[in-house]
Amino acid sequence: MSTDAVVEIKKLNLIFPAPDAPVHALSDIDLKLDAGDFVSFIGPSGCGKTTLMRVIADLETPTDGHISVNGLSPEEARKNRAYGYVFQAPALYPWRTVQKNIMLPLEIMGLSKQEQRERAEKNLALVNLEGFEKKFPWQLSGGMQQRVSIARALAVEPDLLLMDEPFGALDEITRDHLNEQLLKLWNQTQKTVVFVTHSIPEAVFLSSKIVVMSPRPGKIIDIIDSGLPRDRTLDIRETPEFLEISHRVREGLRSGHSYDD
Amino acid sequence: MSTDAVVEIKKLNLIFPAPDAPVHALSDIDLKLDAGDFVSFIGPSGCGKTTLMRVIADLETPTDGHISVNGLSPEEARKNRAYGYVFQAPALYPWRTVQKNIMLPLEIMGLSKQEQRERAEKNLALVNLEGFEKKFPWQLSGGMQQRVSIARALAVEPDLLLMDEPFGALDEITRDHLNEQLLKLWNQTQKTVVFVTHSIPEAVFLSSKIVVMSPRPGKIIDIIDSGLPRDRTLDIRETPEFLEISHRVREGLRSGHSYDD
Amino acid sequence: ADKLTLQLKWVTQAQFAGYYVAKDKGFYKDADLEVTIKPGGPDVAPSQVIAGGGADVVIDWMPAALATREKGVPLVNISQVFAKSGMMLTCRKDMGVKTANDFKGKTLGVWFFGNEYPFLSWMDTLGFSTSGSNPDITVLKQGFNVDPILQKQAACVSTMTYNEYWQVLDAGLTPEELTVFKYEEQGVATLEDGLYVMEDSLKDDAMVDKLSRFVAASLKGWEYAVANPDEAADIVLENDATGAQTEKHQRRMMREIAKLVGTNKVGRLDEAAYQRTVDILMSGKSDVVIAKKPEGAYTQMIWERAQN
Amino acid sequence: MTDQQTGTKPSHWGRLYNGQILPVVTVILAIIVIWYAGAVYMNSERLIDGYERSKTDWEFSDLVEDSWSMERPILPAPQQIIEELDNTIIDKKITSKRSLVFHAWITLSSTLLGFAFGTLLGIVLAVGIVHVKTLDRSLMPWVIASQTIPILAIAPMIIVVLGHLGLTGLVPKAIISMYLCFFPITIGMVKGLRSPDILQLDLMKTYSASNNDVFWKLRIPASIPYLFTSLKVAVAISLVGAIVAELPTGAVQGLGARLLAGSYYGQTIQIWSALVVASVLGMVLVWAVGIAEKLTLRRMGGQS
Amino acid sequence: MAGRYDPVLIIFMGFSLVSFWFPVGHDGNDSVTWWFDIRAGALVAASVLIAGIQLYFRVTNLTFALFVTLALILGVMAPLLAIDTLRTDGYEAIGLWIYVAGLGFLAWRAMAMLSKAAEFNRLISFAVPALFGLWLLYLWQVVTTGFGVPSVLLPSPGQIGDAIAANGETLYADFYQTVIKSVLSGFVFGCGSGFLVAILVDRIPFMQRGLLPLGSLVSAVPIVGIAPIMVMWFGFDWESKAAVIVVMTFFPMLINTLAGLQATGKIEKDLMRSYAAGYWQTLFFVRLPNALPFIFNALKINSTLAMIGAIVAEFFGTPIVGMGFRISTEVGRMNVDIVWATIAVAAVVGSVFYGLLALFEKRLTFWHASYRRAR
Ligand SMILES: Nc1ncnc2c1ncn2[C@@H]1O[C@H](COP(=O)(O)OP(=O)(O)OP(=O)(O)O)[C@@H](O)[C@H]1O
Ligand SMILES: Nc1ncnc2c1ncn2[C@@H]1O[C@H](COP(=O)(O)OP(=O)(O)OP(=O)(O)O)[C@@H](O)[C@H]1O
Ligand SMILES: Cc1ncc(C[n+]2csc(CCO)c2C)c(N)n1
Ligand SMILES: [Mg+2]
Ligand SMILES: [Mg+2]
Repeated sequence: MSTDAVVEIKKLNLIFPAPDAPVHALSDIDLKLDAGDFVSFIGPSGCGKTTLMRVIADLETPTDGHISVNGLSPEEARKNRAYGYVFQAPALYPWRTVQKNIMLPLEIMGLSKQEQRERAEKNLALVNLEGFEKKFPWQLSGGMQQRVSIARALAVEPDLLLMDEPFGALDEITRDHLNEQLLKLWNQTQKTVVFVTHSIPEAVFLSSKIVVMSPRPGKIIDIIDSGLPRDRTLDIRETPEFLEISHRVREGLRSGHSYDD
Repeated sequence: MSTDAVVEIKKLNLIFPAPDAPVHALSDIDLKLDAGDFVSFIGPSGCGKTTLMRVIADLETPTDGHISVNGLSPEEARKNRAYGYVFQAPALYPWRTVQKNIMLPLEIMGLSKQEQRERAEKNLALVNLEGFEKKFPWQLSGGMQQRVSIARALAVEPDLLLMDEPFGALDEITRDHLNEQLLKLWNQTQKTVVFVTHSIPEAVFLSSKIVVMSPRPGKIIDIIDSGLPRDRTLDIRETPEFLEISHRVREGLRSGHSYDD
Repeated sequence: ADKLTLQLKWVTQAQFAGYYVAKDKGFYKDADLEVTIKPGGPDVAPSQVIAGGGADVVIDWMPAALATREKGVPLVNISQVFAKSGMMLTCRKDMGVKTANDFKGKTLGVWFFGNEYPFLSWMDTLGFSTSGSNPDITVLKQGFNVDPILQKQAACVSTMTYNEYWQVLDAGLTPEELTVFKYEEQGVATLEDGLYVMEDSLKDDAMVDKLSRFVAASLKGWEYAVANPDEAADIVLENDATGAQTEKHQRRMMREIAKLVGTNKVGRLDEAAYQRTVDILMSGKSDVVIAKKPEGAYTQMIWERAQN
Repeated sequence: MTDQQTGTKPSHWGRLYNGQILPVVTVILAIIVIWYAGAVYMNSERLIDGYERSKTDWEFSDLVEDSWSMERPILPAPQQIIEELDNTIIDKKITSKRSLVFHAWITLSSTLLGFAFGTLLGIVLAVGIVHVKTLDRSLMPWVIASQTIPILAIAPMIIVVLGHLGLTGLVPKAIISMYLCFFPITIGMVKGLRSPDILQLDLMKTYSASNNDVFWKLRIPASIPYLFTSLKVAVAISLVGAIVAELPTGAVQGLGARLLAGSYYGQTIQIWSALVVASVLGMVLVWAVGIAEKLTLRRMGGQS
Repeated sequence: MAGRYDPVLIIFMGFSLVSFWFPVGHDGNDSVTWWFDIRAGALVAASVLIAGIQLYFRVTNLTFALFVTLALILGVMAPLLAIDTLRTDGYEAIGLWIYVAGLGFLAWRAMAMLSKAAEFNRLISFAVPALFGLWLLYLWQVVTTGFGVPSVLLPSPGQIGDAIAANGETLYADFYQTVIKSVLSGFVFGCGSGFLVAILVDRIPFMQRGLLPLGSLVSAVPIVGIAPIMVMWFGFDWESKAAVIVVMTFFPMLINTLAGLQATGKIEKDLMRSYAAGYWQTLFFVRLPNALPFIFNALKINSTLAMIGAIVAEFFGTPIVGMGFRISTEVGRMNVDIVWATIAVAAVVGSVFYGLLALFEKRLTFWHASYRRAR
């Protein structure tokens, strides 16, 4: 196993058993993610992106195949607190205020109260939610809840960041802003980011590697290594390289899709 | 009051009381939606789109101001089953299968079993979920749940359709597909659709009227009547009219936004 | 002072006046004893309490004591305070019970908890069946009070001469409207309140001495109570922690109790009465209380030592 | 409620209607009326029987009057109970054996101790069952079986055995009360501790949180609605337990002893007044738990 | 159990080995050790040996689980032999009791291994509680006979078993009277009325504020107080017992149903509102399903309360049949074995009742988080 592979997956399959019809969610997945990669999963709804992410996070056990995270089993990696995870749904605890929700993982990691508060403050500012510290989740709009959940994962400051459609519920401008912030963070800290999105421009703009998937059974149909510089601004979206990659992603998506129109 | 105004709102305000700091979610809203309009609300996260929609649906009571739906109070309109609502979250009942979830409003309306089953089948096919009738919500991916919730609202076949970010969790291709289906439906049946989205192209592509909002306090800053023909295809997205409207929406959004970058 | 615990069979009432008097008047203290009196209640089985080590001496009825003895807990009667039985069956004339033959087809209230044996034995002698699919008599396990007869749910209920009978009268029925059958008069009486200890305590000389002093002091209390019924009733009232008893009832009870205690050789077990009790308990047709003739179930030695 | 009309102007009547006082008063009034009628109905049989035996002429008004003033009624009239309560609560010194306040205090103290023990035991068992699979499989059926043992049957033995171990007075009664009241708490807490949904648990897993953290930061908060519901039931049951436990201890002091003594001497009014005091005590306890619930939920950001 | 040596087994082996050094009883003349009977010594040695083998291999599959269970079965027989032939109370038998304490650890380990195996095997999943129960009965047997506890205080399981065998007919008649007549009807009426009043209270908020405080009033009425009154009102037979059960079960159902009805989330209710669903539709389609976990809690609590209620109510006057009657009279007759036989019947009936409810619950609330366990 190569030393700097953060995630290495070989011939992995996952079948959800069901009395009526078992769902073959992941089929023969082979994938290697290196340290410092920014990887996007893209693919039609229900193709297994979330499931694959959950396998990496040791929240789902593959039916067969091999997977290692940081050279360890996913379980050991999880126990080492190797990653931070932004779920597709906000998953905030309704009995905690916004601030307390963000402090939850920090409490568990045993940081000092002071440190917890500082990090919560910093990350709330990052997602532009200053002033909402004392609100409870049900007092927030859908997009605001999603941003709290992003702030919560960032506050952990993990080396591996798993993000499942984090910006799905956000408007274009907020989204651009957060895209830039995330890119800056990635660039500065050399984190590895695994990202799910439905937006092709977003995927291309952010990623160093794009994984295109097709559904039922969930398969990887293309892996694109982006040649764009690590250090990008939003303007890059107008360049031909960018458009070319976008095109390749779109083609991949279309070929794997079940709508034949 | 004009006869064919489906929704008429005058000087409407809504303040969420809170012990720490009350939130002025809607401020002096004036709006008139005509029968057959396809209206999109667009605006930054937390600006009050959902709240405005909930006011129309009589799920939230305004603090002051006037509102009528179909010439009636929102409550009367609701009791007449004037609308169908797709919530921002899927809101499926975990003890019902996909099919039963779609049949729920039909049961309440007292349709025959036969009719219920037919409509469920038709709308499941529309959102491309044939074969998942017997699954429970927790066995579906996020996007699939969202599509079930869309199918559920469509099955009601209401004259007024309220949709809160219905396609947020869907990939581009599925989204385009559903955009077209929705447009076809709208065009054929003369429904009135109120729609929330964060995607400017989507808003411009679908709408006959675009309402741009700004946050804290939630205000309408621009109302754009689109001159595009009712009868559109995806190609329209390349036309200069389209780009012009998009530009105007983006400008409106930017001006109302709190990120000053 | 030597410590000693006495477990009563029932709640604090004049039925146990002798012991309260002995305690209150200092008779126990004079005998160098420190006696704790534990009141009982409807689900306190004194024999069980003594088997579990909860008391040194208990007051129980002989059927229960003999049954316990046969079950391997060797209880011994050291003094029989009540010479006569106070149990009776009280019936309503207006429900058609004038003689014992009228029982047939009626509903009768009976106390169970080991107190039903004399009744069953009596019915046996009368030739009435009480169980089976079509019994001559419907038996009711009656609760703690006499409501069934007041509400005409039963034609007869069990009463004690000193207690429940008066409650029937208090409720408005008159003696003329009632027929009473005293077990004592029907020849089916079994011995009631007596003092019992574990056989082991009789092997220890110090304990024997202590018990004799206790019996002597208790009997002195009884004599005093019988002689001064009103004062005794007042003493009982003072010791009633529930505060539920009334003076009228306790004074009346004390007078009736006095009739059961007997006049000569107070506290000495009458062997003939013992024999009769054993015979009744062994004669049961349906189910016998005791199968073997008990050996060593009583001793007169303590009573005798208490006399000097 | 789905269709609650909001935004009506608050009038005096509206405020009364929506307040606590008027509804309670209305219901109490209704109960009192039914009660008086019931007293006539229930007591009449015995009274008529009495009239006939003594051959007195009677009219309905006599019957009504007499049925509200019998000495040993089947159902005493409210004012008789109030008179008795006045007698035993207001007129007696609270240290007197004849004061119901004294007896209520005795019962209350074992109730509270038993409730505390029961809550502790109930939660500890639930925690064990939720966390240790072996306990879930082995213990749960026996916890259930334990509850099917009629406590009154074994209470005397418990008292004897505990007495042997030197435990007398308050503690044995509290233990019996605990025996009855831990069960609803165990049942409710097992359900409650298992109520966090998978996503909420997964979040904890991603933090590789210790069982301890999952317990305190997720399972406990999620179980709060179940906990308080159980506590309300349990506190009522623990009072019943404390009263039951007073019987085999020799029925010396406490409301249970009063009930029993009253029952034994056919003193209906005395039974009823003890019952009323016990019920009011129960109500106050349940109400107190309810207040604690409200405060807790408010602190947890309860959605109105 | 992965990795390290299993401390539980080590404790068992330690206790067992120590027990060889102490007397296990008195044969009339002398204190003797396990070797008073070669079979007893061999059984103890065998159990230690098996534990040692398991300790060495550290495998946790079903085969080894059964293997450890075998050690337990062999192990428990030695104390039985000793108690049969020796005097074993007090310090004279200290070795015996040390060994029995050690067996507790072995039993724990056997159950833990079996419950792990039970995930894949339904039969085994029944074996675990059974084993636990048998272990409790065994302890009870060994302690009561070993220490010579008088049967009027606590009979041994053996004696109770004999009593059950000898009194089958009576026990059945009692069961019929108490369970079939009183408990079932009282349970149905009590839970039913609690449920209906909860709906009423929920429907009419005026009632909620008026009735609810009074509902707890009913709940706090102690059985000992109402039982005699119910007997007065409803007569001696099962009707009065059913009435007591109704009063007892009413409140838990009321409270739980109300709490359950509050458990529906905002958005779920909003959805129904958007359909202009009426009160009853919202109730049936959303609020009741959400309330089911709470309602089942109440049913479970009530199933045991109903048994207790019926039995206790029978203390206050009954026809001469019924489980409560049996218990209260046989205590007075010092037939404590029959008392416990009746209690055993009550426990079995109550557990079966409860088990059926749990089964139903699983059927109806399969979607609740408590059943959709993450691994
Ligand atoms: N129940 C509530 N109580 C208090 N404040 C609320 C409540 N619901 C919403 N708000 C506040 O009202 C504002 C508008 O919320 P709304 O949900 O309408 O936003 P939105 O435009 O739909 O945003 P998004 O795009 O993120 O869904 C937000 O600031 C939010 O915090
Ligand atoms: N717990 C489960 N039980 C059974 N089937 C499941 C379960 N979770 C997911 N699936 C199935 O696995 C497939 C992949 O689901 P997954 O959530 O990974 O999709 P996804 O790519 O994340 O889709 P989306 O973009 O809509 O979120 C789907 O067909 C879904 O029905
Ligand atoms: C459960 C129960 N056990 C015994 C008796 C009978 N009894 C024994 S002593 C005594 C006191 C007499 O005043 C009475 C009544 C009963 N009634 N209920
Ligand atoms: Mg997904
Ligand atoms: Mg919204």
